Amino acid sequence: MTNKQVRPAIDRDHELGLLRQMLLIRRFEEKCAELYSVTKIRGFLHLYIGEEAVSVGVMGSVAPDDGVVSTYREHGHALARGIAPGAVMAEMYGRHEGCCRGRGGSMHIFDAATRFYGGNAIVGGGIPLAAGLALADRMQGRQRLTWCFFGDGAVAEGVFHESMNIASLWRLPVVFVCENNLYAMGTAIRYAQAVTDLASKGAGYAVASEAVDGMDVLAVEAAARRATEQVRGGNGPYFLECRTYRFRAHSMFDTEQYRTKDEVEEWRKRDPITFLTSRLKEHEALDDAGLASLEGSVAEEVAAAVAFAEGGSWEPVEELTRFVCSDRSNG
Amino acid sequence: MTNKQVRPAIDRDHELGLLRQMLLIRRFEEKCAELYSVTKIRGFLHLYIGEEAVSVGVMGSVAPDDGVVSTYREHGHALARGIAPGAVMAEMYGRHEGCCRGRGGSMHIFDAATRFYGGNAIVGGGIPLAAGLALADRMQGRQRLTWCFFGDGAVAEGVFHESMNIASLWRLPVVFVCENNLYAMGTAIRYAQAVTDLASKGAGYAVASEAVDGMDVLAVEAAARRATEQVRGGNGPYFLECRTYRFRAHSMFDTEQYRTKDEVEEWRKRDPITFLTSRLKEHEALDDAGLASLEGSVAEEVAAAVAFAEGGSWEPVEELTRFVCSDRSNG
Amino acid sequence: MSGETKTIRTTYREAVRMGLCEALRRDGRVFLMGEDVGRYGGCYAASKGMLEEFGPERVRDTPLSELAFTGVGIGAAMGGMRPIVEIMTVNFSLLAIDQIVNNAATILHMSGGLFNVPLVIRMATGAGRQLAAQHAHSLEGWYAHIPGIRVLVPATCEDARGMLRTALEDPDPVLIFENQTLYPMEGELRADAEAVDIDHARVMRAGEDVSIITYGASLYKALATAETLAADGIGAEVLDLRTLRPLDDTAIMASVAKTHRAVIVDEGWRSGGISAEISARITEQAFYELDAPVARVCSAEVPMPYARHLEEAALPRLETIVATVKGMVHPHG
Amino acid sequence: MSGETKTIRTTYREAVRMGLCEALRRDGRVFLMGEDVGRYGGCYAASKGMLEEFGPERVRDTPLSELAFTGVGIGAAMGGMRPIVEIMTVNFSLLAIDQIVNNAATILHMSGGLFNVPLVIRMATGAGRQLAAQHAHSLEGWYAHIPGIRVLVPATCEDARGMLRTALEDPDPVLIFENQTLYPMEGELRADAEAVDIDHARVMRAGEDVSIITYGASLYKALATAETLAADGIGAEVLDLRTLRPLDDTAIMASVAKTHRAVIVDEGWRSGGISAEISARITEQAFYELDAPVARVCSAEVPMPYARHLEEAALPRLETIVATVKGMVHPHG
Ligand SMILES: Cc1ncc(C[n+]2csc(CCOP(=O)(O)OP(=O)(O)O)c2C)c(N)n1
Ligand SMILES: Cc1ncc(C[n+]2csc(CCOP(=O)(O)OP(=O)(O)O)c2C)c(N)n1
Ligand SMILES: [Mg+2]
Ligand SMILES: [Mg+2]
Repeated sequence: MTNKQVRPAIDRDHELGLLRQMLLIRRFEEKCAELYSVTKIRGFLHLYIGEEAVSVGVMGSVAPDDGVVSTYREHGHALARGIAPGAVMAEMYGRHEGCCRGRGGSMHIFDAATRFYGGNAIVGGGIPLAAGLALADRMQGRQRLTWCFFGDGAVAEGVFHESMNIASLWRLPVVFVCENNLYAMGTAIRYAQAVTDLASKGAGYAVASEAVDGMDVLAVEAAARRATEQVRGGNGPYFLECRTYRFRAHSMFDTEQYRTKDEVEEWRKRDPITFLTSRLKEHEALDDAGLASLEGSVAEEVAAAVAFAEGGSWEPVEELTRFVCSDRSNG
Repeated sequence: MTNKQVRPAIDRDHELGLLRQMLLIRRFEEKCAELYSVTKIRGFLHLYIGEEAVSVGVMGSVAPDDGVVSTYREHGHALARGIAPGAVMAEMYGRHEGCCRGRGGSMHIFDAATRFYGGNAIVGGGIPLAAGLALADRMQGRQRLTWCFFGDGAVAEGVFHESMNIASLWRLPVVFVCENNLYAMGTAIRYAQAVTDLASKGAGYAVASEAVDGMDVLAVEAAARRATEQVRGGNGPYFLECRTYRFRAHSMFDTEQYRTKDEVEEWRKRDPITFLTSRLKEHEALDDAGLASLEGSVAEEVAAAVAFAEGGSWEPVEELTRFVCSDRSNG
Repeated sequence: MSGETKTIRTTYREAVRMGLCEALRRDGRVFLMGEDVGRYGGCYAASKGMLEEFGPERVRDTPLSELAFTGVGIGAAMGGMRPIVEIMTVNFSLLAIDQIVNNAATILHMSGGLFNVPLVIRMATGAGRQLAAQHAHSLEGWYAHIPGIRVLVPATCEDARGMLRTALEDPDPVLIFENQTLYPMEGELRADAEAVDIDHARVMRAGEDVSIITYGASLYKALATAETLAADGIGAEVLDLRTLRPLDDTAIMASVAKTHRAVIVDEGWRSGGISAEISARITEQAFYELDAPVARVCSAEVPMPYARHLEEAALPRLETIVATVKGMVHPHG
Repeated sequence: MSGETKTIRTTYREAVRMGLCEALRRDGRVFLMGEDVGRYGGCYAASKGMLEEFGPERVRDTPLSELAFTGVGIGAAMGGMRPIVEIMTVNFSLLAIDQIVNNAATILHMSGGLFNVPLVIRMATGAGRQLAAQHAHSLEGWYAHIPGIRVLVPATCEDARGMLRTALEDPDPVLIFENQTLYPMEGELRADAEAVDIDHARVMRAGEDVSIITYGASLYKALATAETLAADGIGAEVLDLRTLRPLDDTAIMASVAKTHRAVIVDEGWRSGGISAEISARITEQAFYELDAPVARVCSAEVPMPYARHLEEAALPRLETIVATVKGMVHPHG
């Protein structure tokens, strides 16, 4: 991995903020898993637990008017981007009050205010959309960036290759963030990629690339800043590989036959939340009481989200065929 | 370009054979262009003129039981592979006696005896077929190779990337031969590829690669031999970029607005046929009389092919829906 | 301006080009993107000269990456542009179909109405030029199966120009299929073009005895059939569908209510083509109006062969349409 | 062996698995290839344990490269193997459709019969599990538009096992669509499995008053409908199509000739779905047998919504089928 920097001096408030965001994602998703088991949430549910440092580290560099394109494993991206947890939870309940009125569910979180363009359940399906959003910005002379998240598995899809080439050729302001958690569902990266050093793939498209420790939120933050500078400078896209791990199963149906408990345990030792907590404690920026109060406030926020979802209503069945075409008055 | 060797000592008979093959392709296609203008040949017609050194140079290394997968610009591949010119010409006439009974035409030449798997009119469409043929060989413990031709344009297609990765991952015995003639229809490579050094793309898939002067049949031959050694050794695929140029328009509809006459003229100076002829003359292995007799025999062969096509019959209209499914007796 | 409408004589190809140029002139957000649209001038010369007028940013040559550049079009549309993506032919659109079906057609709905995709995708379609099985698909009727997209099939010069404009005003994805045999066709066009209506089919010839329902290049076969039938005293009404999704049921049923017989002609494969849908709808909505079963004349169910006589045999033929009509109508007089 | 046929009780999922295992045991040329078929055991657990029995060469995990690995399957089939390509779900098959339509379906014809493609492609299809718009397509009827491929839709455990075997004996490409809601379904199976016939539809319940024509998971809705209707004295015949291309016209028309009324039920979108084709064929081949217009019950034309109540509203419902039948039949007695 490139560019691993000397650990910066502590920035208490900032780092406590990062910790809180990671905790929010973690607790939110633990709640989702619970709710899934009592069938409040249905369909597919893909948890981000273990990978929180990536979205939280990256989102610090995402400017308010930047765009984000995500995957079906996007609760972490959505929350770190600032979408209201209640709107996300209500969506997973299938409520009218959900951010997509219950039509999208867990895999399709969208939000206009934060320019969050989904939630895409086709692996790699969002990659060209990100390039297109960036093209629109470029053609309209806007300075904003588009951030595109996808997994290691998506790198095998042809659309990754086509989109990297186009983005580079046209010098589009996109940051490609590859969340390499070493598995695509049950397929380890060594069975899916002839070259497992994904960051090295940028060279084939003249795209500046780096790999970063995705369990270290500060390292991710620094890398995202470097990406921003590069891309805002008009030098075309950036490819950022974040090496991470999912602690939980791929989805709620996965029996995890394809990896060992030991391997998971090894990675759990590098839990990004524990990592940052320890650092803050070492620097006496956080004590047990402080952590407990942080956890308390996060728990409240999650509970409020659940309450919001529980209190929601159902979209009337008469509206079933709405949004197949735009309401023409919107046209 | 890598591996350009010291020019080997002359091997008269062999090189005269190469020259004859290139001449056959050239004269055959000149005839095709004529026949197209009088509507004997119809549909799309893509000429290979200027690129003859590639197919002729490569085919010398293609063993009798190797497979070949080609493109819509495949007359050169078909003839160099040894498919009867009459069968190819009759196919372009749409005759029952054509190698595909007139159902394929210029873009879909197939031949069972030489394991020639088409003629594919979808850019990049043949690339995974080649990997599949190679997989079949590997699984059945056969030592033969599959040779896969495609253009520089095809490298932008996702399927190229997916297939290279799979072929490398599974160590499949395929030689990928990229005929880089600098244009995909009217789009120059610099407008289509962020990295125009195509051979460098092999690195992203751990595929051994090289670029070779595609106007020099002997250089291509040597490179194909290196590819063969590598692939037959069980080291997985090889990516061979042949740098070449098409002297004629993309197809018969092309008005060639996208390149200058000067550029074409510059490349014509490197005509592979002139190049080899000069070399043979320099070494006194060929004189004007010898050349004339070569041309004469080639002209006869082309004339015979045309006569064969002219004398052919039409597939009965009642057979229209045959070959949608296999004749069940073949099953 | 004077009150009378000036018309000009032009070709379908030129009408498409005029539509494109006008669109780019009218709205700075519109741009054309696709393989060889710029330096080559378009593989059917439909964008000839546009690179010179609008520059390479707005007449944008793409690499051979159908899937990605279609997705780029969707993204650009969501980002505030009005892209016209040209997929050279419908045959290659199969490489891009995931983006069309899974993104363009669904995002408005999945997002609960938050994001619409004002994208126009144009492509050439159809057979008849001896291009063989991989270059001769007629899949516009197939695309019409997909909710969330609109499917236009301009058959006339006027529609070739005008439908593009209407499509660009649509907030949702629109696919336009131009039959490749039509490009050289000559026709009349109003000089002061406007957006054309795309919600309605059009009666191209009135008749009392049978409705020939069709679209695209088959329209001209249908009109020729009607001419032939007229000589035998059979009055054929010819309906140009113009839009395959959504179908104009009202127009179809009005014609059937008048003639009581319907023949549908399309160049797609018969099974599961748009003709099947039209037949099913007539059964559902006008069954008791029918004096004879609805008939279809479509392409033979075979990958298109190269040889001319075989391709001709595979496509719907005038004689077949005539025979089909005669089989169901008793001529007047 | 004794004369009586032993049957075993099993699930659809297990029937698929048995079919796969038997195929790999029977013929060394057969192998299974797809995403997560090996180490994961198949995303629907249909290949659980197969990696252990057959090894990673014959139960081959692929990268996420639907287009290429489908093409690899075509190449391997031409190279003498008998590949079973698993595309995880029909939704992702849109990425591979170019290889299916432009290569698998055409090579035999384009090559004038020189090369056939003995390839089987399996995929899960269908909605009903709240997976939303990109994971709920029912496109098997859409695929049935394509000449050169065969489309199978096993609805029973017996067919789930047996059709695979028959498909592997076919010299040409066969697509098998397994409705994902069926995997946990229990059913009976002959212990000594054989290849099943795939050329004929099957009457699953006889009746005199109306034909309910359907396939796949909808079969069970149709049977439940028939049960409900029986209580009202209406005899519904239920036909399981089993193969969508080619359709068994003879069986369809035989049933319609008996009942004089037909309702077609399928989970695809209505416009241009397989139901339209069946309706059109009934019109063409049995028009004068009909006592009422052919009716269709299909999915609402909307990208599938996530919320349960909306998904249920979008899919064909028992009550709708019952109401449709009642609307066209006057009950006995
Ligand atoms: C095109 C496509 N193929 C297959 C799937 C099924 N699928 C869903 S997630 C997944 C694994 C993706 O892995 P990766 O890109 O590494 O992301 P991760 O789940 O690890 O975050 C697969 C195979 C899909 N959704 N889309
Ligand atoms: C998938 C696809 N897209 C577009 C086309 C139209 N087309 C035919 S040949 C060609 C250019 C291909 O260029 P290249 O691969 O460099 O091969 P060359 O023609 O130069 O030999 C194009 C765009 C096609 N046949 N297939
Ligand atoms: Mg992963
Ligand atoms: Mg080229």
